[in-house]
Amino acid sequence: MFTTGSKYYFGVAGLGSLGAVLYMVLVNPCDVGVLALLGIAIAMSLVGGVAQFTDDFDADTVSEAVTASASAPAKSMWPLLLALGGVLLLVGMTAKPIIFILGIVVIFAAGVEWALQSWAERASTDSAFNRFVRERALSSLELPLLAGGIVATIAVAFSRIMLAVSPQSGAILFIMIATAVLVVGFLVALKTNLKKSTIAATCVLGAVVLLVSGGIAGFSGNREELVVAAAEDHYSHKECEAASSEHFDKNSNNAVSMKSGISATIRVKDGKLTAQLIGIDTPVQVVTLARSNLTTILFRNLDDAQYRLVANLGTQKVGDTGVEEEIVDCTQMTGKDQTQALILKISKPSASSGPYTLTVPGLEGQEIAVVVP
Amino acid sequence: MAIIERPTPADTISLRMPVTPAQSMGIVRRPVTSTGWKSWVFTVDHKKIGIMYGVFAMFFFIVGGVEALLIRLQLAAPDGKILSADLYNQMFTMHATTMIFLFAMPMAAAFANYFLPLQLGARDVAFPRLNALGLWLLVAGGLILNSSWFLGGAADGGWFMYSPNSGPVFSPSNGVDFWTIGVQIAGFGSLVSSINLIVTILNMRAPGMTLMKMPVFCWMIMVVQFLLVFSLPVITVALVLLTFQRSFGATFFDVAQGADPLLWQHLFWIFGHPEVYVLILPAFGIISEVLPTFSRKPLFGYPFVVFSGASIGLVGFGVWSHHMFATGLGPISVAAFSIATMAIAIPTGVKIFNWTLTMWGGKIWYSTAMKFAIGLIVLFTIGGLSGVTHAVAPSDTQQTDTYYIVAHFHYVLVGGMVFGLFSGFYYWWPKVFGKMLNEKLGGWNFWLMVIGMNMTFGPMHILGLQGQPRRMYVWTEARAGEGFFNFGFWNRVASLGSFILAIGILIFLINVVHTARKGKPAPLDPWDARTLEWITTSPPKEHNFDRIPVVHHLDEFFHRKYQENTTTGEMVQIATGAQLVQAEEDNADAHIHLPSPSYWPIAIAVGVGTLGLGVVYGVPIMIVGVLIILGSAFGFVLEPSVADDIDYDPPMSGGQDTKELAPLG
Amino acid sequence: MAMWLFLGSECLLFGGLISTYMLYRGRVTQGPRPSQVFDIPFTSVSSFVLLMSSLTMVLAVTSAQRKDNHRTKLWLMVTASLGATFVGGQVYEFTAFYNEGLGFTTNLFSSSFYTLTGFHGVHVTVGVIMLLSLRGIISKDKDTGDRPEVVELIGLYWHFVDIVWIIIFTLVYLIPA
Amino acid sequence: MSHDSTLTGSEQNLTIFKGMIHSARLRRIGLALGASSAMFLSGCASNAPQDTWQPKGENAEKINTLQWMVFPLAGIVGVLVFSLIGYILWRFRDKGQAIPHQSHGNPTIEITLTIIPALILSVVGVFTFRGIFQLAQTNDTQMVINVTGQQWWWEYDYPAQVVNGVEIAQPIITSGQLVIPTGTKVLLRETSRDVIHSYWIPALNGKKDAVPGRINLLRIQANKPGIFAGQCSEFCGLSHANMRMEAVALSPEDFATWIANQQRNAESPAQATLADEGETVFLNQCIRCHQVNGLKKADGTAAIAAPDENVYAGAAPNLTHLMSRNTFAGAAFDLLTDGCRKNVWSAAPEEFGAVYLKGVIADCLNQTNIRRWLRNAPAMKPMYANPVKLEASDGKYRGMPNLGLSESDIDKLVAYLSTLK
Repeated sequence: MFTTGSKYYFGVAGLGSLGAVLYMVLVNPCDVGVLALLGIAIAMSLVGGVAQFTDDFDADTVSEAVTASASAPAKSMWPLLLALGGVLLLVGMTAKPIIFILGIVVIFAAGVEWALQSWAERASTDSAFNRFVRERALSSLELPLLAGGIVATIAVAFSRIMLAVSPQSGAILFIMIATAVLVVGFLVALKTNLKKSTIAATCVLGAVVLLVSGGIAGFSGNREELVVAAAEDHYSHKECEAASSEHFDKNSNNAVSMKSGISATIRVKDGKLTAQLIGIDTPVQVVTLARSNLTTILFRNLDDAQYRLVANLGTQKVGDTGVEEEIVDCTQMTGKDQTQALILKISKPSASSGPYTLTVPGLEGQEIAVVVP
Repeated sequence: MAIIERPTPADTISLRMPVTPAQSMGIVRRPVTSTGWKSWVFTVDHKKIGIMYGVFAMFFFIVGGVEALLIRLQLAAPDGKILSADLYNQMFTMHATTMIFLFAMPMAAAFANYFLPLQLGARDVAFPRLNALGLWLLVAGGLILNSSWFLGGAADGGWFMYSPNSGPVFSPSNGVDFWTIGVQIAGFGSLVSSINLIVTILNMRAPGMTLMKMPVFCWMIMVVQFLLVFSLPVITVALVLLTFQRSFGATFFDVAQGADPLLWQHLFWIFGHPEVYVLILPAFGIISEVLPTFSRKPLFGYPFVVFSGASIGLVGFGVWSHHMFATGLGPISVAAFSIATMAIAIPTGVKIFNWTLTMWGGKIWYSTAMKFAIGLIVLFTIGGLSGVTHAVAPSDTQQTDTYYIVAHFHYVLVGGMVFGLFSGFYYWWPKVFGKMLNEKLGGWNFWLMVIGMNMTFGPMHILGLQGQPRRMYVWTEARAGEGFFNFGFWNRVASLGSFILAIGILIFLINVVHTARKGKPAPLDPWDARTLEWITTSPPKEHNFDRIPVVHHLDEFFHRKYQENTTTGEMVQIATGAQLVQAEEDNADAHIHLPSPSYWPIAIAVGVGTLGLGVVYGVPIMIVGVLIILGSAFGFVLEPSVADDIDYDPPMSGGQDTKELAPLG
Repeated sequence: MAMWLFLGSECLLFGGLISTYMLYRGRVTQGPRPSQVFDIPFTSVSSFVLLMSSLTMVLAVTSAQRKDNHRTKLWLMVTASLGATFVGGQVYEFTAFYNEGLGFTTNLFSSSFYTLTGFHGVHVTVGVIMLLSLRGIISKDKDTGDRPEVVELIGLYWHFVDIVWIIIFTLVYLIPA
Repeated sequence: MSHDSTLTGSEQNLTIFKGMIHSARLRRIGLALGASSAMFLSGCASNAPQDTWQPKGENAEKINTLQWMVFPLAGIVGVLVFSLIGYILWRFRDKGQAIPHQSHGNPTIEITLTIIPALILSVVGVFTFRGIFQLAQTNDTQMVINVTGQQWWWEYDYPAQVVNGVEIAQPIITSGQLVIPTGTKVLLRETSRDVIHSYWIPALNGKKDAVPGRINLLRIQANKPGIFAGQCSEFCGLSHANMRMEAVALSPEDFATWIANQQRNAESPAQATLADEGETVFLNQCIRCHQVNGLKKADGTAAIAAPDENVYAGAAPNLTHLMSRNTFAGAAFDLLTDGCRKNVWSAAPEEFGAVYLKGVIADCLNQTNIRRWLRNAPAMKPMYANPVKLEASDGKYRGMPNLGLSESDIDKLVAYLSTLK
């Protein structure tokens, strides 16, 4: 009959042809994919034929020669896994690239395992020794990779679920999952008379639930807020209006960790805007800043109202279009007795596209002039 | 005779012996031989690892030395044309990096690995395979660092690689990437080996050897390893941040985002300053062995030397900012670090006094080893005193980043560390190779090095005080000044001196070759030495000691040879070293178990190296690296400490029922 | 012994990363700030999960000392599962932050935040892999050393990672910039 | 410290030094001492422009006092220790004596030898402590100058302020030479546009790093008019060696003259002269980076340089008063011929102001240097100028590129530049 090895090859060949037909019907009859699949199918049937003919990769023939005491070679799940990998590969081709990659990984792993197993099985006639050889060659890689795979699977599945549900229910779900794991753990630990199969069933059930819901969540996509957030990118631009902005000013940060290198401190006190410079005692209304220098300006609000500091730094051309766009930078809304910093780098002198000013929306008519020589 | 045998691990007992496994087992068998190249590459023997560390370090000593000579050639005359500015910057960066990470640390590791177990009376270190791992990681790091010369230029930011000059914009070549990766890998190797050595010292001393009866060399090594354990992670953080910035676009040192360039400096020097003591303390340890031996007296004030060493280590963590007096830290931190820096001069001074007083009342034998040790005391003192002059922070603002600093740390590192290591070479060469280094050549070696060293680095004091900043690829007549103290004259003297120094070192290499070819065999106890490493053959057997010695004294070996005449107080010889060694052989332990060689340490190192290259060249290589690491790390963990019987060719039958355990892991 | 030294070394590693984060968390010139993206309730839950895993790790260690292989394996599995969900939580958190506009290279806060928590996440992942492998080793009866000691060493590592998280959680999430 | 006592101190050391090398046995120690003696001797070097032992202002003097305390102290300790070692080496050499008594030390000596250095150091420490806080004092500052480092030159900008009764109405921007009035406490606010540099004029004060994103304060003060050399002393990339600076101290009256000149805009040269053609070349080439205040384009609008579009760090030296300074390209090269340069550097303090304020007159212009520079700047001073390798800096240069000017253009430019007094 067919040997183990050639069974696999013929299987793959069959699957390949099937996939090619499906591909032709469903996707595009003149695609590279079809050619590739057909190629695989042909190649595999050839190899399978050779394998069948030479009896290679057939552990049975070897084991037959072994004395009766030696046990038959271990049952192998690798052919099955290989085929599964092939299916994943095909599905991945039409559906999602991630599945395609998964297929490659599975095929690779199963191939290596199988090759080594069959190699080890021919190492000697002693099956115990063969197992030993196999383990020595593989266990150091098998264990961590398997473990890594488990972590990755749980992490990915779990995070997909969390991404799909709302933050509140996510937290609750998280607690529930953790509690479930704990409870099962304690139950198993306390009730020693539980059947092994029950435990196994529970574990498998848990895993399946996690994987399936993870898969569903993954396909259904992220929750709406996140999708919207990703599309709108709230924080990529600053909103420098007088009114508080929903995102830019959310939980605004009113303390400054930068203490070195302050070029000027701008204050609002009793509705008046003034600037203070190092080395000069009196408040000033004109600030001189060096060109192209990183300049840190502190904004300190001493009034009850919320204010933000806005730097108006002239205009610049947008690309080659000739359209002039204003350069504006600003702090977040700053509450009473709070400080925020503004880091500026002004590359053009104020003579070119000025005048430059520092203003506070809400305090109209007041400004600090910025001179960049 | 001792029998070296392998115990039978429990898990192989259940295994029925295979019929003919030999051929197909090929790749999965453990290396077990003790000769041939495999016995070196896969060894876990601390002595072989020590020698390999030494060879590796010596090679890079020569590389770094050639770099130094090129630098001096460039500066011998105004407007030097030997090197371009770019090449010069790479040259001094790699000179420092090579000398520190690839010569000084590995050479100290060579001594530590070889002599620590011998001085402690142990058969091997606590984790022999980790030991090998440390070595191979270092090799991987060294290769990656130096491969940059051929892959688009070496790092060019100076060895302290200040950000933002080391950032992707200001140093666009891959040099800095190779540098960060190489240093990180070498550092990881050092971390592994330092953990190993600490455990060895704390757990594997011979019976009777309390910590206060332990040789000073071991003490200093232990302090060094603690310094490494606690300082290396800090540089790792700095290097990780820099790597992330350079390779993955992180913003850590991007000033435009508000980053603070001083973060790098703090992280670097929190590592960098203890690192200085990492470099010098092993040399202190070596001469603390050499001086008593050749003065025929115990070390003066042993506990003071030990505790001053430990306190140098401790205070060394609290003075890093004295490298940053000019960076604008603010007067309070400057004052605090200035005072702390002065405080560290005290334990250092204690050491110098103790060494000096060790010789007082002694019977001094001026062997080459002793000459180098005395040279260290004198030259290190000069370096130490110039160090005090820039502990005074205001004075330091005139001196920092000038040649005065270069002079200072070369007096400390060449005059201190290198002289200490050479002292160690001459002292321990007969122990390691069983042949005496030629003393006459040794004399030439020593005097040329002394003259060369003083001619090279002495004038740099003047250059620095005359205002020549370091790291300048040229100096010009216009700023050189006139009269006796002009740059020109002293730069020439320094360049000349560097070649004399180089000739001195060359003579050492000649001496090594000469000794290997026709050196005379060493007697068992050539120096009338004092510590345990001399109580075995030279070179020591694979298992070090036939019988684990029981210790009663500090300087156990000496006290076995000499006894005090209780009435006259004179020391009377009661046995020769050779007799003692013979006695040990006669009473050898019956069963000695040694760990088997292993593939995994070098495999892990290959994996880490691949991962490192992946950071520079792309994610796929990184994945390969991670897989190799994962696989070999688990191989490492799952491997029993001794090889299974079937690993031998022909397979041996497991046998004698002995229970003694081989050293851990 | 060696594990203790290693962990001592690790303390400084995280010390350095935490200092970097503390220095940089307030320095935001563009993109979101810490307080604008953090989801404290969620992170509290995941911290709690990690804490629980420390408890189960203790149970695993005591079982190992009692040479109760069955329970050792069980508790190792439970610890590993909790650890893995924690890692999953972190993956979720990173993805969510990224969607809200906080990329690795966005600003100083993001770079130092991702580096710090990422390093911790890698430590947890390595821990989980060790736990699972240890379980595998116990099943195959292949361990080379003293089993309770091995379990204890990994337990030590696990507790360390856990404690580091508590510190990170307090400093990074709870104390406002 | 006066010059005389310097000599005496070093002579004494020289005597010790000679005494040491008389003994053949102490040869090595003598040699070693040579180095430490050299430290003292260096105090009397002549004409070394960056000598750290020749303070010319209050802050540097304070440092020098500390140096004069700690260096001799270190020297004396060194001499004592080396004498002791020398004595021991001679006295206890192997003369065939018996194996000595195995003494393990003497706690009294140990403790004494620990306490003595501790005491010495605590004295040093007290003075150091005082020195640090004195040098950090900034609250009685009389003038502020912003100093900005950039690869590989320094920009000085003088914010609007009143100094010694003279008003600086418009901010002044200059480079190459820092000009300060004598007897005035000047506060330098240092920062950097790219990497860390370090500002160091040894005669005026110790060095202080210019760190991007930070402002570091350094106080200087010059006692007498004169010119003082300095050099960037934090490694800052390729041309670190070529990043120099000079500080010029002028009497308050001369300084007022200088201020008045610096506030002027440049005037266009007379029509149809070589310099006028030079202005056109300047407008075609140089204006891309270099600002000349008052320069107008052909259409009459103000010509504004855009260094931020061409140079990574975003600035280039302002050339409005190029000929009022003696150097160019980061003070790396002289604008003056060697003879004229000597005149400036060796001028007595009383006449220094007059000599310096003359600026670069036609006879003194170092044509070789400036032409070489205009012909191919990166060949004279390495500046990562390879256009192919500018990817990392968005195609922007980090110094002046090779402009490929024709010889006639260079003639015209030199003529124009010499009008920028």
